[in-house]
Amino acid sequence: MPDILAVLNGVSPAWFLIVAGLLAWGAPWSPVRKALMLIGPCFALLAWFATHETGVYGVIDLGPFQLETFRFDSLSRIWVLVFILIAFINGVYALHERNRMTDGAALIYAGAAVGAVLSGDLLTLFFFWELTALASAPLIFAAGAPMAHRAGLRYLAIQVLSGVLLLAGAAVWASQTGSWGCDAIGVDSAAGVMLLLAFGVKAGFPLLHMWLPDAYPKATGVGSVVLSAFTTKLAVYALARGFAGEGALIAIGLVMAVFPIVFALVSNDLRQTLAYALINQLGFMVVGVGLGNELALNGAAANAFVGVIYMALMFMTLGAVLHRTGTVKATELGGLFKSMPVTGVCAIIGALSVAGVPLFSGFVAKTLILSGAHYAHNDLAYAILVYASAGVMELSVLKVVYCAFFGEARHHQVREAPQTMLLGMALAAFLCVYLGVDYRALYELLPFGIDDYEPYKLNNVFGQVQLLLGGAFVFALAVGFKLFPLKSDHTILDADWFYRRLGDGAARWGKAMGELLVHAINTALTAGVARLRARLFNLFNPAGALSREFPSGLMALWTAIMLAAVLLVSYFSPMS
Amino acid sequence: MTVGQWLPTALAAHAPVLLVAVPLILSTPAAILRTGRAGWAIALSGALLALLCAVELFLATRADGAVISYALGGWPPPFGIEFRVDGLNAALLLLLTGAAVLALIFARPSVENEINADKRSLFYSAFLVSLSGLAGVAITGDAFNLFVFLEISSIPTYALIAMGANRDRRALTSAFNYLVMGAIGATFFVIGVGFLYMATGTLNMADLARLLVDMDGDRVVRMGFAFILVGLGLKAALFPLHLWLPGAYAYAPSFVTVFLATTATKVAFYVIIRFSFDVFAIDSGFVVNALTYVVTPLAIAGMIVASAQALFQTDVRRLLAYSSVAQAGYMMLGLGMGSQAGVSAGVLHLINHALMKGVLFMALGAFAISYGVRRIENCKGLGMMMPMTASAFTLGALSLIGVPFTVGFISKFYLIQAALAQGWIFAVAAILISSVLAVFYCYRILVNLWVTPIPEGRRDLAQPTPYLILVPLVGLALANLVFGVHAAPLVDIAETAAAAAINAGTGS
Amino acid sequence: MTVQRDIKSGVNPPTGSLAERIRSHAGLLATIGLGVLVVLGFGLETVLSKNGLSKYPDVYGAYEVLPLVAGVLAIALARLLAGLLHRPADFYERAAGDLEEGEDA
Amino acid sequence: MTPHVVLRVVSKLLIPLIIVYGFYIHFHGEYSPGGGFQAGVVLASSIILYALIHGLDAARKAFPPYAARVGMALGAFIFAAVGFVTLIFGGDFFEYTVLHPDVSHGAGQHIGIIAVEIGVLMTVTCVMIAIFYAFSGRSPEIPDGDW
Repeated sequence: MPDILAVLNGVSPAWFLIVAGLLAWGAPWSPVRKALMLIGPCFALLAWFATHETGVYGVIDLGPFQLETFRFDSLSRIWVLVFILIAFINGVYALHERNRMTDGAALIYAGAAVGAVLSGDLLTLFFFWELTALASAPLIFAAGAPMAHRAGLRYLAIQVLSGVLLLAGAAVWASQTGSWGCDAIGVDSAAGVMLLLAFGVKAGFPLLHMWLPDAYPKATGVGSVVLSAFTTKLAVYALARGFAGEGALIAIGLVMAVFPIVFALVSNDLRQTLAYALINQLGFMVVGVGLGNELALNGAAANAFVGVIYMALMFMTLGAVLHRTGTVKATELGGLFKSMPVTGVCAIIGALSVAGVPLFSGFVAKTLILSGAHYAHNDLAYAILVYASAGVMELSVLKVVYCAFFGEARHHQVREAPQTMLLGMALAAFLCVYLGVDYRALYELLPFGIDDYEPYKLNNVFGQVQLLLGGAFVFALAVGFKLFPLKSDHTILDADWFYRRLGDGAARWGKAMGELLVHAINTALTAGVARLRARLFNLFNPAGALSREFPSGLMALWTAIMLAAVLLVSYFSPMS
Repeated sequence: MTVGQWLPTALAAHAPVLLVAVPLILSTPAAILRTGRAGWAIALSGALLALLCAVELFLATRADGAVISYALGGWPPPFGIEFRVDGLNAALLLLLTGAAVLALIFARPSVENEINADKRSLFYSAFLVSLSGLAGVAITGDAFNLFVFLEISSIPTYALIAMGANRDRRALTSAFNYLVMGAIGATFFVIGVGFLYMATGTLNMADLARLLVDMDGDRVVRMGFAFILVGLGLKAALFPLHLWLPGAYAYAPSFVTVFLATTATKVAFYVIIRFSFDVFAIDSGFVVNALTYVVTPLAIAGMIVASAQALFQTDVRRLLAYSSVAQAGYMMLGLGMGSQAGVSAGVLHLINHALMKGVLFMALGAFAISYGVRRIENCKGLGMMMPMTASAFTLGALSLIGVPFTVGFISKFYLIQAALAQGWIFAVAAILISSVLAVFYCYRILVNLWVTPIPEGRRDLAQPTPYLILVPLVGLALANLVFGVHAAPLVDIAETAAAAAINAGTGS
Repeated sequence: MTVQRDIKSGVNPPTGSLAERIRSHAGLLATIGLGVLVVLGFGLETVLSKNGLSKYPDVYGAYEVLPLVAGVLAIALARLLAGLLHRPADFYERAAGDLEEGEDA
Repeated sequence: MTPHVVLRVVSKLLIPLIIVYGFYIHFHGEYSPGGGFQAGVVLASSIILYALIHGLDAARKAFPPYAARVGMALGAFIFAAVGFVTLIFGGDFFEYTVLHPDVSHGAGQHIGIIAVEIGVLMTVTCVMIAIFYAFSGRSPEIPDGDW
């Protein structure tokens, strides 16, 4: 065993996942793909363990610049570990599914996310950044419906745009500083702002977040699990790398923590509710990054770690529900706990983790960020986070659990989820509980050492429990008095209206106007040569095939115009 | 004259002229012979010999600032016709002949599929003449001789495009369109050369460069420049003078499209570089102004508008043709910067674009042979049916988008760097917008290739892809990857070429 | 294991096991239980510590009330939002042309 | 064509004259205005005249299209071959002086130019004729109903 570890030392775990993904993509036999989905993460995990020393490995020399593909340090290793873990858990969870496209895509996606975290320079980051976009899109397409297709296209467009922004920002950054390094950047320069926007798109900054609740609910059941895990957490990592301690992030994060709550309450699609809850989670992490002190950064890292697991768990339970009932709409579900008890228990564990109940993983992570806000003497941030954390996040996850598993029973004659799905969920649920109890294991992974921090202090636990009880009480009252906004199946407009309706309308209008304009110009330009054109048309027109060809006359005119332009410019140029 | 390290000295000494003359003389037996196979063999051997000469010349010019001059008929340069090879056109000649060889390997199955048996040997003959003409354009050091070679290369090209009429009669109108446009372009060029001759009394390009240094204010010279730039811009499909190109690429036989897309506009582009930077002094105000205020805006407009046009095409080859116009915009943009870094990036993109469009059009040719596929929606499921070809196509498309580890990324990267050095943020923005558009139009094809299932009944039509297509196709696709990771050789070539273009003009 | 009800008689059975009665009123019981716990919590806090049993000694006041206020606020806002931004479920699909007239999602 | 006796007789008189005049232009091209190009057009015009008077089929018999094709290629071949011959003689491409030792009178130049011009003549003649055949012999490939 030590021999193997020695060999793997310094080999980026990303390659194992990506190679396994490529093989799985090409493999026509389902068992082989399933095996790859389990073996790939195992090898990646081995490589993670094998690399003891922090440092830069896997440097590719490209002549003009060097690509650092494996920068292993205290910040990156925790992200890599959780990405590998979730790839494995997803491998177990997805064992029942027979879809060649999603198997390979999920692995490549995981590998790309790991690679992006491990990249030491902006170019490598860009490469893996775009790879995550490209590899994740099939997870949405695989759902098959035209809606999913369109949502996937929108998702892909936004993700690729983020990558383009990243590349542009990186290029400007490099031209200003002469370095492609992926280190602290700051928003003092235009490059910094571009990079912040690039990261912000993936991190779901307010008004840039719309792809998240748009695309995730339309992915396949398995796909949404993977989607929830990687992209956004990767963005948080990038922010922690480049913009730690950036004051603007606190405000952005607070908005992110608060506004999705309302949307989560009213959206009827439970996966969309979860997507909003995910944005709220991200808000916490962004605040943590913005605060920038060691405690808060630790909190962001810890939150990312446990957040990946419990959000994946929540999506897994909904995936199981979707698998059995074919829907995740709040208005069509209810009372499933009787028929799917194990899934229900897992969902409850996930919800308790999300809410941050003591003894569950959410608690030990979230309390770090709250402490960070407190020690930074940022009372407003603290108050808002408390509001967002205990009180209302609970509303959203409680809603998911209540609507799906309790409440009024609808007529779903369903069986318990498949064994493999249950196993995957159980693994994640175990981690949720284990990390909440044995929190030292989590804290040891954090980028900054915090041996003296103790989450389970009486006042801390008591206060948290009080918060949660209050939130639950309000929820119970609201449900009891039928005040909870759960009336019908509907769509709630969000920022995506701006491009799905306004932008769409503007594009259609622009296209129509543009066509009119081109038509008018063409008519005006070709009036003089219309006769020649008609003659040519008569001569060379086999059944109107020429209609889409441009006549030479138009082009001759262009040539003359261009000649005139060059002549004018060169005629009036000064002598050198 | 530099003694070659590659061919025997007797041949090496005459390599410049052999490069042009061998395809020309071999075109005659190809025209007389009746069988397509023999024509193909002759054409291939002609292209191979030309490639050998090009390699020889390329190696000989690797030394710093080395220039090979060959006086035709023994008449010394300012009076006689001179063939002149430096770092700039040595690279182009290598690209040209290399592309010809690869395209010819691909040609046999493709031509047998698309051209009538009795026309095949004539087809190869025309191709050889065209190759000879293009090589002549690239190699000659005499401005009027360049015009002659331009015509020699163009006329067979019109015929080659018209051969596509077997499959689609629109090839005829396209060829005619191209003929009219090509004639206009060549005429403009020769008018410009006439003006220069009037002003300086010489046709030799090196001599012109020497004389023009002091004639900055001469309006006749400026007229000449304008005509030459526009005439060549037409040949190089500079937006908006590109209207001939989509039809020509879309309806020509596959092999012709592969060859044209990789070489023809590139050669015209080379001539623009040669004239703008070498013959005319780049420090003349009117050259810089024309490049900055006319070529650059048009290049940017082309990058964006042509990409957008590509987005709406339904015919795959037309789509790629519009993309070629956009890519020509990238090269023009590099040129428009007027800096050495810009020209170097432009030349790099020229080479890289040949690599990626070669792959793309070849793969389309393979699809067309196996399934008669022309339209985007007909590509459905081809990823499963022809995995090798579809993978190569995908690689080419990724390269076109500019994904890292492909050549497309390298040249865009250098182009962006050159633009930044110039402080042209708008150019960077244009490159990025165009790249995003490229993502979308490539995506349209790739989704059909890989994601959508195979339509009913197509599986029964399956034919194996001929090895003669697979070999050059996979080779080119790998080249996209290899030079994307190990970019140093191509970058070096491009930088040498740019140095040759710019330093030669400053009187050295 | 649903509760058997005597439909013919038109009335619920007056007696039943305790478990069944709890089950049929689970929601109400849970609400009451939660309310009691919340009140108890505040009481305990007031009794046990001078400054309130706050997480941090220097943070005063019963910020634990926040979730109650916030919850009410959020629900009110959500109802408002639902009223304002409410659209049919297939709003975007119809606009994008995925669905034709008279077709269901 | 039978009624046009005058035309037939005159053309039979004229055609040899045109051909001779063509060759005259050709061989004078070396030191006075003229040369293979112009001569080729004149030669081709004789065949075209023949075709106009006696009909296309007769012209095709007299000068088969296949000959035109071969002639075109052969002309180009001769042109390029001269260059290769000078290479073989040890000169540069088209360096005619090496063709003949009498340098002072430029004998090599004479030989070279005449040879090259013969190639040009053949090609131009044949191309002109081939173009004429192609246009005059063309029948509509697409039936009228298909347009």
